[in-house]
Amino acid sequence: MEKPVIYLDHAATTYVKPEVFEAMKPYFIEQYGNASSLYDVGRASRKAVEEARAAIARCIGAAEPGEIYFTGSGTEADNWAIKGAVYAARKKGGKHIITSAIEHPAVMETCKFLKKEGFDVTFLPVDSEGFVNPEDVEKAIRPDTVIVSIMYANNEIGTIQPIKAIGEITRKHGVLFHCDAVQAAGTIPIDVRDLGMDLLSISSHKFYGPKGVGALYIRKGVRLENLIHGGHQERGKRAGTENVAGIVGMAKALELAIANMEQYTDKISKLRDKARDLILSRIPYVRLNGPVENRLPGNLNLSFQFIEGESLLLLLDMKGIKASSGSACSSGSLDPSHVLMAIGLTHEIAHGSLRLSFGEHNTEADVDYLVDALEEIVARLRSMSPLYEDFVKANKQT
Amino acid sequence: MEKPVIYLDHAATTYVKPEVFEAMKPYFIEQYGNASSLYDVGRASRKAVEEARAAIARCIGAAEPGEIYFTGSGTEADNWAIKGAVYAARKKGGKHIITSAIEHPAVMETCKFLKKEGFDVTFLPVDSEGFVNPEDVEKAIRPDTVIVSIMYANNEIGTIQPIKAIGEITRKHGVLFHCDAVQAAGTIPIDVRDLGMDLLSISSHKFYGPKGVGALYIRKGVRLENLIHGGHQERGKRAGTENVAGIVGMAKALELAIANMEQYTDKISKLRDKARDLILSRIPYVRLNGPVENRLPGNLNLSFQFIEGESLLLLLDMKGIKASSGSACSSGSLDPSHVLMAIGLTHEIAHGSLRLSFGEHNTEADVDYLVDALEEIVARLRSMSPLYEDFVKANKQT
Amino acid sequence: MYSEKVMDHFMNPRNVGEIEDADGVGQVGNAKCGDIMKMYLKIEDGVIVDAKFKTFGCGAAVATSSMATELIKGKTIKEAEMITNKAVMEALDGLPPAKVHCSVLAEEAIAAALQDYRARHGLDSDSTYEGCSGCCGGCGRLDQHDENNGE
Amino acid sequence: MYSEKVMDHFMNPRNVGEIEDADGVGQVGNAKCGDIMKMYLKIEDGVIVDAKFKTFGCGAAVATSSMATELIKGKTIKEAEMITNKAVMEALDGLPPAKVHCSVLAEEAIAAALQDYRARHGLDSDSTYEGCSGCCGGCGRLDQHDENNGE
Ligand SMILES: Cc1ncc(COP(=O)(O)O)c(C=O)c1O
Ligand SMILES: Cc1ncc(COP(=O)(O)O)c(C=O)c1O
Repeated sequence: MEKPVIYLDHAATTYVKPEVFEAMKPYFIEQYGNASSLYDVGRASRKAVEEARAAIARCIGAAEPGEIYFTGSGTEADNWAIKGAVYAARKKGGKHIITSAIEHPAVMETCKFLKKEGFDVTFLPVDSEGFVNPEDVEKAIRPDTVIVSIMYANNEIGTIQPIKAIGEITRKHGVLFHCDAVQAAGTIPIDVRDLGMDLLSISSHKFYGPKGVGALYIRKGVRLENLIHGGHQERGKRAGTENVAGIVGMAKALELAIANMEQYTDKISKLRDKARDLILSRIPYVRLNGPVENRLPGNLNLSFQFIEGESLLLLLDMKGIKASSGSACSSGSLDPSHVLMAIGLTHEIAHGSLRLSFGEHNTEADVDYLVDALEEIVARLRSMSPLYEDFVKANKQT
Repeated sequence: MEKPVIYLDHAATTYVKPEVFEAMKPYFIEQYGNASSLYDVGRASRKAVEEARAAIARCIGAAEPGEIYFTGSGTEADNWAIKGAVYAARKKGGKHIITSAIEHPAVMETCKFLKKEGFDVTFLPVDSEGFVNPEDVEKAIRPDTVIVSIMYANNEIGTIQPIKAIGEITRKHGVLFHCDAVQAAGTIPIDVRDLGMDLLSISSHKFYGPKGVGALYIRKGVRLENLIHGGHQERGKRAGTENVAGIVGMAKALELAIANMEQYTDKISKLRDKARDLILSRIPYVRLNGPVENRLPGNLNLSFQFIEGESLLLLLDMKGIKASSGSACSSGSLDPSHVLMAIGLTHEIAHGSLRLSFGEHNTEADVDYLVDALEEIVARLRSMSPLYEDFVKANKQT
Repeated sequence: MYSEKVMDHFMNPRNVGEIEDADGVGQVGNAKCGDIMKMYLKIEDGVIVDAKFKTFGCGAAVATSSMATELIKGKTIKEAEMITNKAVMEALDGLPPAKVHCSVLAEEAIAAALQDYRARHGLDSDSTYEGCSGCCGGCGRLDQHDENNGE
Repeated sequence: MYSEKVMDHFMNPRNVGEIEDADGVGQVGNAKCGDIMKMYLKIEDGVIVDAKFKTFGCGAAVATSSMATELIKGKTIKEAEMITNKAVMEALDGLPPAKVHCSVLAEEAIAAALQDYRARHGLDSDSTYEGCSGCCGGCGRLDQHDENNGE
């Protein structure tokens, strides 16, 4: 029997939807013109790029297409937003950045780099479910604060931040608000104007678009230093020959996502809830990480006590289940997930974490298969865990 | 009769070769895994990325695959090389950059930005054919010089620089050597070790690969500050989920280019020479810009006196011929091409420039068609040019 | 990037050429910026009975020259003086932002030719036209670069 | 990223479990770094007649534990002491750079169990094993992060 493939890592990346791929195809071989060229092969590319820009502007509620700038990734958009803002504000004395303790590395590492460069950074704490308190944002604002960067929804534990309240505060104090919406876009409705945002990052491969393309929304009037200098592309703000096929694919994918959003989130949140309830009822010593409400619909994050995440992932993989973990062993860093640590987990519990993120093709049967597999694997790993042995012995003695 | 399409702008961008597209295809829909993931969908992506890295390393003579880092464009590679080098060297007192007056904006604008940031930049002049004098490089080196950035071959006038001599000088003086090889890669054999290079940029869409992917060669031991901070991709040096399909396409395209290089350059240089000779013999008052020897095989750059480049391009486009110009009107900047100005052209002559860059599908018949079209169009534009009128009148009087 | 009207006037420009015995000739722009317009007027009884042009410049420069000559033919001098660059642009269904300066050049070319006419005929004028100052940063070209070639 | 041998020893680990009446027990690593290895030895006449382990840790930690127990079974104490982390790695056809520390941990677990045996039996030893110092920056883990998850 062939083993099934059950992909439960949509937060890491998605496949390209066939309709999206169809939309991209002409821009590889036939419509290959440089979007900056004068002649008609180039004009077709230019038109495609501008239509994509307008579509994305519509999808996130931007006032004009001209507020959308294409980048090579969500990471580049995050880097540009924050570095661009503080470099542009430096001459006027701006030197302070406010962010949270659970940002994606694209924001976190950018802030750490800027700290080395002499800027001040406040990393706001979060509560045990991963929420930033808007009052903390307000208290942290100083006269030299340039920008507040808080993610829309967390990639590991799914926490959806009180973005609107934060936007009101930044507006009131006249500081810029950047929002990393890479996990939110395509799953949660976004309206940059309603939310009071100045800068917003998205990444195509999180909503069934191609990898290697992202976008930064820059509200009209916001001045950023360029991150990538060179030619006049993207109205002189982001140099480099336009990735026409990628841009077209990204717009198509976001449009599809928005058209089907209700149905999609309904489906994946039902699967997620079912998985959560079954696992928590059938497997002991499991902790749910992140909140129950105000959570990304497809995100489930659990810690299995006494076992380590990479082993869990490998054994799940053997059964065809693709997931991810906040364990240090699978992340390549010495410490387990900074997000799990920030919500107060011990190292040990954090190492035993598993992230399951549901998507389009998952079914109820997948969930049943997953829970059976997990039950077996967790029991097996615990039976070989010295931590579990200690725990059982300690319980016997009392 | 349908009008032909004769694409003569391969230096701007190329289409994706069908074989390249075939190689990319699996990585959109089936092999969509995140190359950083542990499970097998991800491992297939990782494997594809690492094979591409090894292929590119082989193609440019790098000592190890680990010296190749993928980026989102040639422009990003250029930015990273130069900014990364000077930021890393700043603490040790490094503050001087040497480059030429005819670099691509990706290098030029990066240097101008760094100048604003407080670094010193020497823009070396070039001779009337666009050559940098290696002795000038040596003379410009100071104790605080960090990096010399000289392009392999110029994108407008095709001049191939004395890279090897420059590499010997930088090595002798212990300064870094960055080479923008975006126009050279795929057309000229590149051997980074033989040429003494520390850093080299390439861009996929110039050699029949996809747009939106580039690479930077970083010689082992060279330390650069990151340009894009975030996750651990590219061994912690270039964050952002890997554009697997793009990376695979780039490697495939470069491999094909290298396998067919001799045949290809032979073909396009013959077409180029034929076009050059016919145009110069049939149309008066035309100037060849750039050298005859040591020139990119597919590049032809001509100035047609008394006429302006954008008009020329538009009329060529009407006849199905796609080309480009160094005229300000088509570049979006107020001044005509900085390259043409640097080799000593007057504004007037620079405005009347035309760049033709030949490629795979061009034929002898294309050249004949081109020359006929050019002859007619140039005559027409001259007949309505006040500059030509003045010239004719002045000649009559004497 | 150009409207159909612009392309039509570029491909089939009206009134190209010289008028040998013109009553007024004006030339504006310079080769440095890549645009030169020369305008020839034939004027009878205060009415522009013929207009011709020669232009060195981009597609928009040719099209605005062509349209400007069309607009002033048959008009009185006073009427011709009232034709602004905006009127030329509108008649062409608009221009890309980076090309607005071409319509300004067309307006200035008319003004220069009319001034030449007045000078030759010893007529007064309210304002002296000094000629285009050169590269026209002032007319919007500097900060609006949308159609770029940055390959 | 793992060799077939590593995967085999991870999927089908040899000698998992406890030895109730072990002659030496050693535990190294800590939960902070995500790896704990506990090793049980049965020793008769200076020969390791049985070895079992329990491990909390990644795939490589399990595989190196499994391989280490295989390697020392039937060996004398002296021979067992000579087994280095390199021998464990080689027996597994290598480990990714980021996982080399796991083989070090396996070597240390053997050392710790043997030390426990000596201590219980009042035997001397040249060097006292102090236990793993904790997060093993020293064993190469800190600077070699090749297989990363930065999504
Ligand atoms: C010499 C040179 N350098 C750099 C670049 C930038 O490459 P890209 O547009 O792919 O970023 C180009 C072409 O665009 C080029 O010709
Ligand atoms: C919240 C968040 N921000 C930023 C990124 C970076 O996106 P990319 O890898 O496309 O650069 C990701 C995912 O990778 C993410 O989940």
